Amino acid sequence: MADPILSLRGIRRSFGPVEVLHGIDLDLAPGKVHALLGENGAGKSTAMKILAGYQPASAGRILLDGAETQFHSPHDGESAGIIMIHQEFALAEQLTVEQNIFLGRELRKGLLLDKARMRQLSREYLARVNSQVDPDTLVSRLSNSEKQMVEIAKALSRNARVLIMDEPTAVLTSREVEILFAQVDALRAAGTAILFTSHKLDEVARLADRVTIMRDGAVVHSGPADQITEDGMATAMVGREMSDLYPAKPGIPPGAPVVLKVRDLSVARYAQGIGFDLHQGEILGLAGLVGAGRTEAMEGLCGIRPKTGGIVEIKGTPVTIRKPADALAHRLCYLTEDRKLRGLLLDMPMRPNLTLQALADFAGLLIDRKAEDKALDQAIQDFDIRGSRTVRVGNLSGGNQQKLLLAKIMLSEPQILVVDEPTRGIDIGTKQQIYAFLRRLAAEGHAIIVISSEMQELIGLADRILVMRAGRQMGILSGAALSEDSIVRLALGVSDAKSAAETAPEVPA
Amino acid sequence: MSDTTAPPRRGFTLPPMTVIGPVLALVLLIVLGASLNSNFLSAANVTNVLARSAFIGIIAVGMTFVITAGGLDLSVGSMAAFVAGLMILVMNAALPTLGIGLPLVLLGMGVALLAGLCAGLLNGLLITKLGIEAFIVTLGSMGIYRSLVTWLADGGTLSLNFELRRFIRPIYFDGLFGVTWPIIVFALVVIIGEIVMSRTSFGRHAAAVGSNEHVSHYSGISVARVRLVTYVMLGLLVGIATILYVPRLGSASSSTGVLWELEAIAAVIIGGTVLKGGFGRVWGTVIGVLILSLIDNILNLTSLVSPYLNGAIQGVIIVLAVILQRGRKASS
Amino acid sequence: MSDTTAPPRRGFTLPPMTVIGPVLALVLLIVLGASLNSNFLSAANVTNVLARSAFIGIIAVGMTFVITAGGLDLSVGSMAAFVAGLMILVMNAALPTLGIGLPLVLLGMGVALLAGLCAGLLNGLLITKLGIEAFIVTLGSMGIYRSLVTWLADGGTLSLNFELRRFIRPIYFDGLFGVTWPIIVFALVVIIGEIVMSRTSFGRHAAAVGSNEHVSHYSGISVARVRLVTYVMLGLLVGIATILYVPRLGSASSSTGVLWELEAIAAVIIGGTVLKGGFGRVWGTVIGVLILSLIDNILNLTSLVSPYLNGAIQGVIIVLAVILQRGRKASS
Amino acid sequence: QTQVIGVSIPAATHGWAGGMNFFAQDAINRLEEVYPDLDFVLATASDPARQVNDIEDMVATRNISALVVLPFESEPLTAPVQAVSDAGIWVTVVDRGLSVEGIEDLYVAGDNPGFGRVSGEYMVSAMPEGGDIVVFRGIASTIDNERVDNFMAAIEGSNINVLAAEHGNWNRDTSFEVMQDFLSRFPNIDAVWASDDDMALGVLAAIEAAGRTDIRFVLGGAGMKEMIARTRDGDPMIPANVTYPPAMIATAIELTAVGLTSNAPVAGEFIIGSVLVTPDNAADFYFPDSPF
Ligand SMILES: Nc1ncnc2c1ncn2[C@@H]1O[C@H](COP(=O)(O)OP(=O)(O)OP(=O)(O)O)[C@@H](O)[C@H]1O
Ligand SMILES: Nc1ncnc2c1ncn2[C@@H]1O[C@H](COP(=O)(O)OP(=O)(O)OP(=O)(O)O)[C@@H](O)[C@H]1O
Ligand SMILES: [Mg+2]
Ligand SMILES: [Mg+2]
Repeated sequence: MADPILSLRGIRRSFGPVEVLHGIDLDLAPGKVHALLGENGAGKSTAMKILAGYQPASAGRILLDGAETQFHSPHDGESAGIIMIHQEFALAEQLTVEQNIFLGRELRKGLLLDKARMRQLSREYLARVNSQVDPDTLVSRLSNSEKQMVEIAKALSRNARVLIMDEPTAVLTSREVEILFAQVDALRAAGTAILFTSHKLDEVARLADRVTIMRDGAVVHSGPADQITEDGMATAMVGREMSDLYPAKPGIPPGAPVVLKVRDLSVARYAQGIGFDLHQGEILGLAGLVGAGRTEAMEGLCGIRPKTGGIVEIKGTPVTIRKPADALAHRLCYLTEDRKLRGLLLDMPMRPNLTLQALADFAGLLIDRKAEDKALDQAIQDFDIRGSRTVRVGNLSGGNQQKLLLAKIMLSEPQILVVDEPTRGIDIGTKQQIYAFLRRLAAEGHAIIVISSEMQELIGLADRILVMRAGRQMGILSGAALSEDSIVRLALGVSDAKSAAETAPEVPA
Repeated sequence: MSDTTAPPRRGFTLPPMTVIGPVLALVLLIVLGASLNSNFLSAANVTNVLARSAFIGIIAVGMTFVITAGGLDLSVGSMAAFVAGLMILVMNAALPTLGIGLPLVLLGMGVALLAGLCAGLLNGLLITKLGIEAFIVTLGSMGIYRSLVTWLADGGTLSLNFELRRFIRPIYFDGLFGVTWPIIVFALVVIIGEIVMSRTSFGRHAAAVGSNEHVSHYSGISVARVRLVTYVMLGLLVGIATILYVPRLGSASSSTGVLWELEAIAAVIIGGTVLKGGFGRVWGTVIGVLILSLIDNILNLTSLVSPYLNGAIQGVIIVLAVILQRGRKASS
Repeated sequence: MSDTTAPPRRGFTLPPMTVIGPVLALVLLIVLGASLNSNFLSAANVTNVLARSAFIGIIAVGMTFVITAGGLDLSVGSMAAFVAGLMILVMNAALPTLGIGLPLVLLGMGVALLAGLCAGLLNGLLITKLGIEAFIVTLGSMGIYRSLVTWLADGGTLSLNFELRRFIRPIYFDGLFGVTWPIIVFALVVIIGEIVMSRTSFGRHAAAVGSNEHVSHYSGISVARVRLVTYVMLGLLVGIATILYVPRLGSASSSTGVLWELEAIAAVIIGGTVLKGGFGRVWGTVIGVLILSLIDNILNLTSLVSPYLNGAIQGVIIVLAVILQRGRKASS
Repeated sequence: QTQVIGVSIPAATHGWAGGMNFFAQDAINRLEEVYPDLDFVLATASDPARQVNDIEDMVATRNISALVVLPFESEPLTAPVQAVSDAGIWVTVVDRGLSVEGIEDLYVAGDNPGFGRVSGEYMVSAMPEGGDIVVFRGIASTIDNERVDNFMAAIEGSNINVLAAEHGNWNRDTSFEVMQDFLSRFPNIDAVWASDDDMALGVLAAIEAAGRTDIRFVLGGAGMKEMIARTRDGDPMIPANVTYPPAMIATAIELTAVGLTSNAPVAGEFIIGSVLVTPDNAADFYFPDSPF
């Protein structure tokens, strides 16, 4: 192996009294892709931030080209050719794409900015990742995946010696993942050292030259990627044997009542004519490419954004849902895909976040803090949330935030649950638990809609899958038709819908 | 459960600087006052300071909610002047019919509360329904109420009928067990405010709305309603403050309540509430109000500096009080 | 990429309401003024309005940067009074030595610029180094400067030596090609401000810092430095405004510049800059300043309403101007 | 044993108040030299409620034996000052009378109605054939109303026509701008009643800048020393002034000190009438050391 460009030696890191990294060693070699794996909260993001100069280490050494070095700021890291793509978006929402791409290193012509050139270059960088986003769009107007592609474009534009990517694929669809991987391959060939994390082990197997696995702040395995299987990775991460990822599907019991009936649901600009029946005990998947309007359709259903038409019946009774509280009153809950901006109050600790939506259950005249604490204990246990209770949740690891969000939604005891990308950023062990948990909920008589951009997840979990394309419902797949191929065909609009799927809305059996 | 989940810490630890900071500043001021003048801690002086803090204090409690929910209200000073003017006008007008007595006083109180409520509602509706910055709406209504009271008073002073003033004077100057009414009402408002802020759903929702509107909306909270209620509450509290104010001076004019808004906002921030919203504490606001009142009081206790420089001393102490609170730059 | 990513729209589209709103409000006011009084559009009146807008306008341009970068400055009005007082004192004191002439004027200007710069630097350092809310720091310094000028003037008015006043009057009243100096300087400040805001890295960094500190920090921008520079800039511009102000009446007192801060902030927001930071536009601020000046001017040119109600009309127009800008509630 | 005299006055928010602040401070400095066993507390307030606070503090913590108060406004100060008087403390009221008679031991005052009347009478005499004038008002307050009402009464029946009246708030800048707008609005203005010398200065600057020659004169008021000097020197634009001396506060403090320390009878009323200042008598009203 060539000499590493960047190495960590015995790195420790504490937040207050809690030490989260207990002496990490890591080597990044040129032309190699290194995968860093571990459970949520294992310390991956923290290690990466130390590598790139975003956070100081409490102890230990960083070696750059074999010489000990210290990064006092991300700027130092960047000067040394180390670029990082964050797990959380590091884009200023009120600025345009172009302004973000060149933030802190604007091109100038004399004293003034060379806007034309920056716009031109932005377009080129975006084109490298096949993104058609206009450089003059405000970042706040982009969808999550578009933001991520902008981040990637921004990072690629900086000609890094070391590229660090913290869960770059979590918000991407498979097509975008392919685009990213092509770029990574090119960088590897050009001699860049690459470190990335992902909870999608197939991606790791496909891309990585070397794998390092962390558990509870320590490295438990490090070695060439071809010497460890996906199962091996999972086992090393979780610390126990993994059984099947997806729970068994019992199938919708015949004669199960329809709990949610939707006809002609439309949400201006985003979705038209969505209609389906959701049975008790069923998990309905919602597939489509990014921007297909799944999120917006379901937000319209749950009263979060105005819907422009459609009939909704819950348990046979027509209901009007104009605001989220109406939906909650019918015990229809929505778990957002965007935990940072729409899911959690990042500046508050766990307790108020957990009970925010179900606060009425904890408050007569006054809030019962003891009951809240008990609920939090329970949630921490049920969802295996790791991190300090007193810290602001913005400082929790990404996966643990997602678990907290799930716990928050579940506290409202939904009868009908819509979960949007529920396992985004969740480690494989917990994913398995969440799948089992969703299936158990269904078995207990709840009805669930799962939106996911991970095709495998939908196929593994859902009883039926509704596919959307450009705001329209293309069909509902079930039984043997539940295959990646047929979903993709519908999502791309290349198949004759009727041959692959039932036409919707179908008449319940 | 992993070992990084720190158990809630037990045992004694010093509360953080953000908590002791304002308290410490207050204590320092009290020590300073007591060392400068032996009458400083006399019952009379303490009563004076507390009673006069009541107006701003009651308003500042309302302001704490507004700011916590991510809003701002620059109009409270003029609103108080306007409400006071209206209350005086109505009481004077009803005097011939009702005669001096409890019904008239109750009428006056009712008018004050109603006017405050409406004024708050108006601010709140413009802000939440039309989605205009609170700063602009309340800057506008500040001008409007100030003009209206000048106009009602025809450029001069609106005065309560003299006999009537005698009759309602006790509302400011008398009390129960030696504690005057303004202090009692202030204390009640603070206690209720603290409970509402820290122990009820509404307080939680206000902080949530101030912290992140989207998250609140997704969690089924009606963001507009919570905001609106904070403004209405503030309006009502301005009404209550006015009810205590009118008996004290018996008049209202265009100079009534000038700059109360800045004082109330300063008290809220000195108390540790975050100006951008998302976190508020009522008890802190009380400390802030007391600090501001004590500065004036202490400056009157001594003739150390030219009165021209009073403003400078106030400015320095306000900044120092907040520096104390921060300890050092919040490492963000 | 997916086909739903709307392509950037080409061809002619009406600019959004946030852009035409303030312009529309200004045009409406101008039409109103012209229809109420035939002298409204006379060269003399236009010159008057523009020249008197210059002080607030120049300060408001600086305020645009401060607010865009996520700050606020309540002290500019008192700072202007203090700088003016200092400038007058120094010029009077140096008169015997230097005699009336250009050197003395240059000295005065230098003092004003330096004092403004230092005052801005002080605000900025307290805010960035100690991490105290801008609201509190500048509320404090507002009191401090106001006190200082009262103290310098011994409670009264500081007046420039009479002969000297004659000598520097042209700085306000004369100009080039019939355009007076305040208008020329204002125009220059606006043009440079607009260029700096929209065409230089500094403008971008200011917006980035106001939008998201962390991201800016991560991008290698020194957040504290950018913020500090905005305050220093504002201080310098206050100095420039003062240089134009002193020649007008040749005096400064504790009533100089009262409420300029609110007017400047209002102008900035009417112009479309976001109070919480992250987005600012200098040309909008100019429109805001002109709207505010025109309201006063039109009220003086007509006797439609009781002068007591001027404040109310101002308030209503300010709110209306912003409503126009929003069109409807920003669907967030 | 030392006795304490409390002095409570409005803060210096405009020229006249600034002068009054100066004279108060000056009198105190002087009297502290003269009477070693007298102590003074001076408090300036920015609004009536604050002034009441100041007075409460003086009573509660400084054990004052006498209070000299220039009420911010009459109404709100009446009851608090009455309470001071009821506590057996000597009360001297300056300038603005309280709304209940007989509270104060000593009353030293200017004459606001007289101020308006003298100004009005001068206008009539200066323009016997009548003419168009504009009127500048002060900060909206009772004083301002008294002055303006009596001015109007005094010019009633003459041919003087008030084109417009607007608030200049006793402020030079505001008055400058208002006058600029008046000049745009009215092609002919014969004279200006600026009613205050600060406002007159703003008005004069605006007239000068506009180069207008139709305005024959500007009548200010309160006797600022620069303006008195210009009258004295025969400036045709400033042919007269009407006094309202801010130094009355010094008189009041001195009388109070005398009353406390001696048996001289100082109780009663001292009304300092508003006098018309013309080039003939201007020298008598020029005080070079005053800041106002
Ligand atoms: N600023 C902080 N303050 C306190 N604790 C922190 C802070 N940042 C991280 N932590 C804690 O450090 C631990 C490791 O977090 P880290 O983000 O590195 O995990 P991770 O491996 O990236 O997990 P995930 O897969 O969920 O992203 C967590 O317990 C987290 O709560
Ligand atoms: N906050 C927003 N403001 C404006 N437009 C948005 C916003 N969020 C998303 N969009 C746009 O809405 C469209 C659909 O959004 P989104 O990508 O969330 O759809 P989706 O089908 O839910 O896909 P996915 O769930 O995979 O992200 C996209 O074109 C996106 O640009
Ligand atoms: Mg992470
Ligand atoms: Mg989505």
